[in-house]
Amino acid sequence: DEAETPSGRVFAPPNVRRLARELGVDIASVDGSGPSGRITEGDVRTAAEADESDTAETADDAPEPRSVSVGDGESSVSKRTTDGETATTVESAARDRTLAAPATRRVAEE
Amino acid sequence: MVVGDIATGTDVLVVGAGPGGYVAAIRAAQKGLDTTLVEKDAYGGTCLNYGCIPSKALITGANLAHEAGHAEEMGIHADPAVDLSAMVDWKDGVVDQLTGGVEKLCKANGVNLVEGEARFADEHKVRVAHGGEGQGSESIEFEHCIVSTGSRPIQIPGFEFADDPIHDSRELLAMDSVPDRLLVVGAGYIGMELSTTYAKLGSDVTVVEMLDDVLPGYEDDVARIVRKRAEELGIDFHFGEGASEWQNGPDGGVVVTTETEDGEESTYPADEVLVAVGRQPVTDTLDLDAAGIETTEQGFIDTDDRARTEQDHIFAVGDVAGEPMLAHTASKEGIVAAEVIAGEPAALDYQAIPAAVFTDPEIGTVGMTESEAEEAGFEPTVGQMPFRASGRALTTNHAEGFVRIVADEPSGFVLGAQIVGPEASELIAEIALAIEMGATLEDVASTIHTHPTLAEAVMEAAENAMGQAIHTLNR
Amino acid sequence: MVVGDIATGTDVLVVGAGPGGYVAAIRAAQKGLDTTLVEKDAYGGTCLNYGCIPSKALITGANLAHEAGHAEEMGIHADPAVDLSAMVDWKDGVVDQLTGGVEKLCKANGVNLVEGEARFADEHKVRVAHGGEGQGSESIEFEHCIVSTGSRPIQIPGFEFADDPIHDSRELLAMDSVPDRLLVVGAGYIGMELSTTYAKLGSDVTVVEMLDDVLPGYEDDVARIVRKRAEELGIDFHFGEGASEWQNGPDGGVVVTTETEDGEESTYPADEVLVAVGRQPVTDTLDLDAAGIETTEQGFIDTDDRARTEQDHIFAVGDVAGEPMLAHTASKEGIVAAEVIAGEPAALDYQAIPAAVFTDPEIGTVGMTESEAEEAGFEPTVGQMPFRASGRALTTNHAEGFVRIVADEPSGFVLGAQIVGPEASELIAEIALAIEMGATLEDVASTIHTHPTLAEAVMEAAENAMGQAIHTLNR
Ligand SMILES: Cc1cc2nc3c(=O)[nH]c(=O)nc-3n(C[C@H](O)[C@H](O)[C@H](O)COP(=O)(O)OP(=O)(O)OC[C@H]3O[C@@H](n4cnc5c(N)ncnc54)[C@H](O)[C@@H]3O)c2cc1C
Ligand SMILES: Cc1cc2nc3c(=O)[nH]c(=O)nc-3n(C[C@H](O)[C@H](O)[C@H](O)COP(=O)(O)OP(=O)(O)OC[C@H]3O[C@@H](n4cnc5c(N)ncnc54)[C@H](O)[C@@H]3O)c2cc1C
Repeated sequence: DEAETPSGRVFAPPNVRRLARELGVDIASVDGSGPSGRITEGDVRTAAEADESDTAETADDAPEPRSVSVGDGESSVSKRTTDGETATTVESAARDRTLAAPATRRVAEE
Repeated sequence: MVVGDIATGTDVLVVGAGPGGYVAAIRAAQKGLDTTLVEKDAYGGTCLNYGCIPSKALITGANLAHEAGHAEEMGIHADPAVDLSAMVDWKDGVVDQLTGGVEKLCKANGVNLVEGEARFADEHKVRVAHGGEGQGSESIEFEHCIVSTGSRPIQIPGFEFADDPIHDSRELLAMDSVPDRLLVVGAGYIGMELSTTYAKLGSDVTVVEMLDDVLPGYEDDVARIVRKRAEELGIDFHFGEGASEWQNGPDGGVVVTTETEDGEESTYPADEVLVAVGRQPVTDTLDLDAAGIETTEQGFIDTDDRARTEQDHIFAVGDVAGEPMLAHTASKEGIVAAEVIAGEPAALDYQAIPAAVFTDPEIGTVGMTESEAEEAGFEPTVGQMPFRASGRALTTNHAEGFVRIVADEPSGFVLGAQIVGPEASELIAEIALAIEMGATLEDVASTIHTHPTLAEAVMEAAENAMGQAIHTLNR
Repeated sequence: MVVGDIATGTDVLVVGAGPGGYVAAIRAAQKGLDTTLVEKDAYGGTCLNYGCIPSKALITGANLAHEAGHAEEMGIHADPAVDLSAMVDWKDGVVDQLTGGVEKLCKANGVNLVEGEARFADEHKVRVAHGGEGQGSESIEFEHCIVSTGSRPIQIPGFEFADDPIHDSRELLAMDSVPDRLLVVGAGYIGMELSTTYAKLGSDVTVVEMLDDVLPGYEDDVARIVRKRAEELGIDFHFGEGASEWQNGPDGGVVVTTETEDGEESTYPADEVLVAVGRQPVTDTLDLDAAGIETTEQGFIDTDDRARTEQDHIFAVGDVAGEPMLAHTASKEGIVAAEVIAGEPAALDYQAIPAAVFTDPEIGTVGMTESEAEEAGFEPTVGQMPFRASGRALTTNHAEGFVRIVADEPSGFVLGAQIVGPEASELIAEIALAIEMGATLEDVASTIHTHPTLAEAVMEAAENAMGQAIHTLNR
């Protein structure tokens, strides 16, 4: 039931937008699974996997490698990459804590 | 006119018109439910009449007078004179405006207002005794009931609020003049807000507290900043002492005796005494057993995550439903109760309740502390930004304190924050939203924050936790 | 010691140490890049030395003095005397603390600091002329360069800043005494912040503005509240008039002549004149063509979403890169430029830039207005909460203005907000986060907000947009 988002506006948190660039995913073409179609980390990872099995082509939004001699020889990109687990629950927590926004929780409730 | 015992019926009966009750009543009416709100004293409850609002109004006044009198450093020379009874009048005007607003909003939303004191007659009926002129009483039958009768200050043995020099917070917010010497029993948030206020207004303030620091429940480094500032304002603290009795003093005032655990006694002269050692629920005047509801030993009513009591059709919200006893928790619970009654999928499923203390500086907290996060099984990482590195804080001439943000290291999820400093009560709102949204440190750090604002310190604390702060050295 | 023309090399050369440049340099160094920062005048740039920080410091001072002198209603009687030169000294102390901090932070992060004025020699080299004692110059070769040379005030014909009574904002922030009569040319945010400040300090302020209201670019109802308050403070506005010339007046001051579009002239006597009609980029002193970079007609440097100029290895950030000319945009662009150089997937992909005006009351805005949302193809819904219905606002005795939130009706996504009122600059932070997170109205409305705070008005505005506000009547 999602209408096209006007003016190419993307509704995704900053960390998800960054992840999309990192994985070479064109976030404007990702289907969001959150409330009103908000794009989650999981949506971007799914899109990246689909891209990969499709072609090895990267979106034009992908970061260009730059010829710089970075101090430790490794960009922090790889360090930042998290494991594949979804963003909605933190399994490390002993407490059953749901990290989902109010609107998400209400949708689940219904 | 004497009203006899007439019986009326209602879908939703709300007992008590504080921030729990009036909000519940308005929301229930908005959902199309026939709603009746019974209040025995004043619309807005403790919060609007004797608590949050009056205290914050006097804090504003005291701050302004004190700051203007201590701004030579900024080139401002003033020697403000404070007329406390005029300040209290101004405060009363603010209260009237708000309580009048509550009454109007209730009516505009179609809530039936009944004045009087309610007691349960059975599981589906209350009797409301009308005070004052009209006298008499009426019975109201209900499908659903929301109990929101709030709390009252706890008395300590030997210190009766009925006695002239012994005051609860309500009385201290309605004084005619600034006492020369004020003794405050209890250094919790109410005691600390009021001692700071009166110290700024010119009282010699002494605080006695059983525990060993101010603001029990807050982390040491948070409480310390507030205590230090209070000491700078001339407040004299005595920890580890409980007030045991008082007598009339030789000079017209009183002498209060305190006792340590070991039985060591001290005496303090004072003109007025504030006892602020906590609050207890108002549930003993409700005949709750007639409704089939038991209370805890301390008098609280147990509720589930829909604000429901052991009786499915009776809800309890606000101070009667236990800690945290805060106005915004009361309102949230009231909204959930009303929506559940309306058949909606509402629940008390919030992740974090923010809280503020309006001391100097203010405190704002939300979610978990570092050690709570650890106990909960997270791997916490912490970022901090001192306000003395904040341009905005320096320009306001209030640069004490810090923003601390707590997050889960592997996932980056924001779990909590402790802010002590200027506008801490406002700044905490952003982090509450971050927690509810499941935002990560990166999300907070990447959001552009206006320069120069105190809110930049929130962003900077998130960056600090990520090891990439600009305005502080990263650990 | 005379330094000859020695040549050094660096990975990243940053030209200009304002909030664009110093932040870029620190982040580049944090990423392990060999970084050199050249500054010809003062660390912190316009923002810390002559702009954001000094203006906000004087606003604090003026507010305190003015409020304390106008608080009889609250029972406070004071008649504050202001020593402006002492206030300016205090402000200078704040500035020194911050600029000293910037220098320290640069060094601590390993940034090489070079004092002098840089000009491009070719696409990979600048020459830095050292001013003052040392004289001489040096060449610096770079792999990457970040241009962050900021902006300067625009002069209008006939009004030279070199002339004694004609001032730019920088001079007006460093006066010895409060002028009796101040004429301000331009009612943009700088003109309005400073006229309000001086009106509160006691000047008779006259503002002439070519357009027909204050604060062009802001919505009518936002600008109106600020203008009304300014008028209450005694500021005299003349719209539709441009300053055309000035002459010495008979009484020792000056007389400024203005002209309408139709050629109608008026004259205004004054003691000091502030010209605040806008700022232009500092790009004409850089020999940019030697680097192969063209500027726009107005002198700005075009950049892409990585802050890159037409030369892939040269970046431009801050005021030189065009509107919005704000310190926090400069810093964000600086961070992105540094991270892109470090090979990271950074981009200027923010959804909204918040902005604040520190008038009385303050303005805070972020994202889209209702009409902008409509133009962008959304179906906007709007919610509003007036501060006069906010308990916290009333207790601060500042209850003018409102919070307005703009969202997309079908999806509920928050698109923007306009706040005018107390602490608007701080309150806007929460909505900026909401927009970046893709939060819906429900997310904001369901987040518990501390009572009593101004931030509750944000929640209430969201509820109002959803047709379920408690403290306002829903439309
Ligand atoms: C000095 C002070 C400062 C405070 N500051 C803050 C603050 O800054 N922030 C914050 O969040 N909280 C603050 N609080 C706490 C806050 O006031 C309470 O948490 C809040 O009022 C609880 O709301 P409530 O609706 O549960 O009860 P109340 O506000 O206590 O309202 C209960 C209402 O029920 C009525 N009532 C009781 N019994 C009956 C009956 N049988 N029939 C009919 N009516 C009845 C009472 O008359 C009262 O009006 C403060 C409290 C005090 C004392
Ligand atoms: C009165 C006033 C109030 C303001 N208030 C606010 C506010 O509240 N909030 C806000 O966001 N913005 C505010 N601004 C705007 C803000 O100051 C600018 O947007 C910001 O400073 C831009 O940062 P920048 O790094 O691009 O440039 P600048 O801060 O201008 O810094 C540029 C630096 O480059 C140096 N430089 C220039 N050329 C060379 C060269 N060739 N070699 C070496 N060094 C060079 C300059 O000396 C200067 O230090 C205000 C501005 C003014 C004037």
